[in-house]
Amino acid sequence: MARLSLSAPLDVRLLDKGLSVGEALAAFNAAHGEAGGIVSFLGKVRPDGDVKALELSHYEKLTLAGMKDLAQAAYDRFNLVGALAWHRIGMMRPGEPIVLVATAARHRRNAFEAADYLMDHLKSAAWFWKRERRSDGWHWIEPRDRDRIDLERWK
Amino acid sequence: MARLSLSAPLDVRLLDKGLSVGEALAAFNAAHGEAGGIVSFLGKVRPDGDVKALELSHYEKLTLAGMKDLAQAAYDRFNLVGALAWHRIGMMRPGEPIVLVATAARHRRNAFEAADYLMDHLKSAAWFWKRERRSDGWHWIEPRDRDRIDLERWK
Amino acid sequence: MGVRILFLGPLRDLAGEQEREVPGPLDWAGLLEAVGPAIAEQLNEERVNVACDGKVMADKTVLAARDGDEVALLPPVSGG
Amino acid sequence: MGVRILFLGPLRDLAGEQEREVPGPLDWAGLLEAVGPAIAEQLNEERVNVACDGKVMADKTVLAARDGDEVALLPPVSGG
Repeated sequence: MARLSLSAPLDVRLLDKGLSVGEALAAFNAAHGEAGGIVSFLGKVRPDGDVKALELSHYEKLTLAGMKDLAQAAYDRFNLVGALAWHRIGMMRPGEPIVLVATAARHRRNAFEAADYLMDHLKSAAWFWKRERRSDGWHWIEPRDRDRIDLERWK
Repeated sequence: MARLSLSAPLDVRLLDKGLSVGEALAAFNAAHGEAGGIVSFLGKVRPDGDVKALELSHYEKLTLAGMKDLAQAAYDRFNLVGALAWHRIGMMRPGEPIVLVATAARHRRNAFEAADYLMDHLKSAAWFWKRERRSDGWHWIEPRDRDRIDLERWK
Repeated sequence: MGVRILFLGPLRDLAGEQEREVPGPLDWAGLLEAVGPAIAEQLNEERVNVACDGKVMADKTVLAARDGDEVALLPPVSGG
Repeated sequence: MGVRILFLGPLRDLAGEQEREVPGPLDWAGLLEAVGPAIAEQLNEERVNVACDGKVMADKTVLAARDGDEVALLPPVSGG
């Protein structure tokens, strides 16, 4: 398959359409040959009962810049050799990817913690707003208490 | 690309040659459309100074069966919808994959913990023996204290 | 060219519009008045942030937007 | 057809061979004698396991292998 070109060490993107997970991870893996461990997380729209669609909106002037700062913070804190953080915006259907992060480090513990850290922050400290369409219309999704607790772990 | 066929919910393999990470993860992702979160870990031979090659040996009668039990234990303990655990045996060069695990769950915390759990056990509680060839010959790798500490976390 | 007020996420539904232009300069009191009581109530909550000219304000009550600035009203986020 | 003793990982180097066949039956004392002093010393360490017929023994000292059995000597592992 055609090899995707990633920017190294940090590749951060806002995507307005689908993403090819296998291709992205193959490219990330190839870009970080020197890493002993690579962790990835893929978040998808859960086909929960009644959910027909999900929409993610963002704020042009803050969202991508904030994601870049976040990736840099993870890079520094966990001694990474590389990180990828891609986030969808716009309309998605159940089963579609919303977010993909990948982290590369010499040792696996750092790669695991960095991916966890990135996800906790993308969930509840990045400039995204999410709403779901159910049979009775659109509903905005409030951050859950659990998400705030997860975030506290890194403070 | 041709789609790899995985067994669900658990796909456990011993591989005597290279593995295509992107293809495996694309197939795992496709096999678990209902999962909200998918975590993967890829471990590679680190190109550390003097290491020319790495050899992993196993014991036919125990290794694969033990990996299957481990995947089942992770599946039950973390409420997974699927897991993949592939481990190389034989001779590898720096940069080559040694191990790939992937976990799919409704919630991301479970997927993260299950991947971490699988790796800690594959590192120091599965029937593999590892040796490295350096310029002065072959050296067997002893488990590190850190690996034992990691394993204790799950007890 | 005045001050553009942007309503993000659920505030967009509450405002019934995505953005509104008001004459500058605009301070905190002026903002609360310009957006109406429902949004003003939200703005008074700590968890709602305000960005002026692409920067999130540490203290939103010292807002001092001038003509040409963009003031974004940022409710609690939910990503990933 | 006797009892096959398999040397795994670093024990293979210590034994200078991958496997050896000895006449059955084979108990713990017989095993220690069959493998020689260097390997016997390793076997006496708690972290070295023994599998008989594909099953890891909870107490290796009760070994009772018969002709046709495979006895595997398993030093500490290091995977991934």
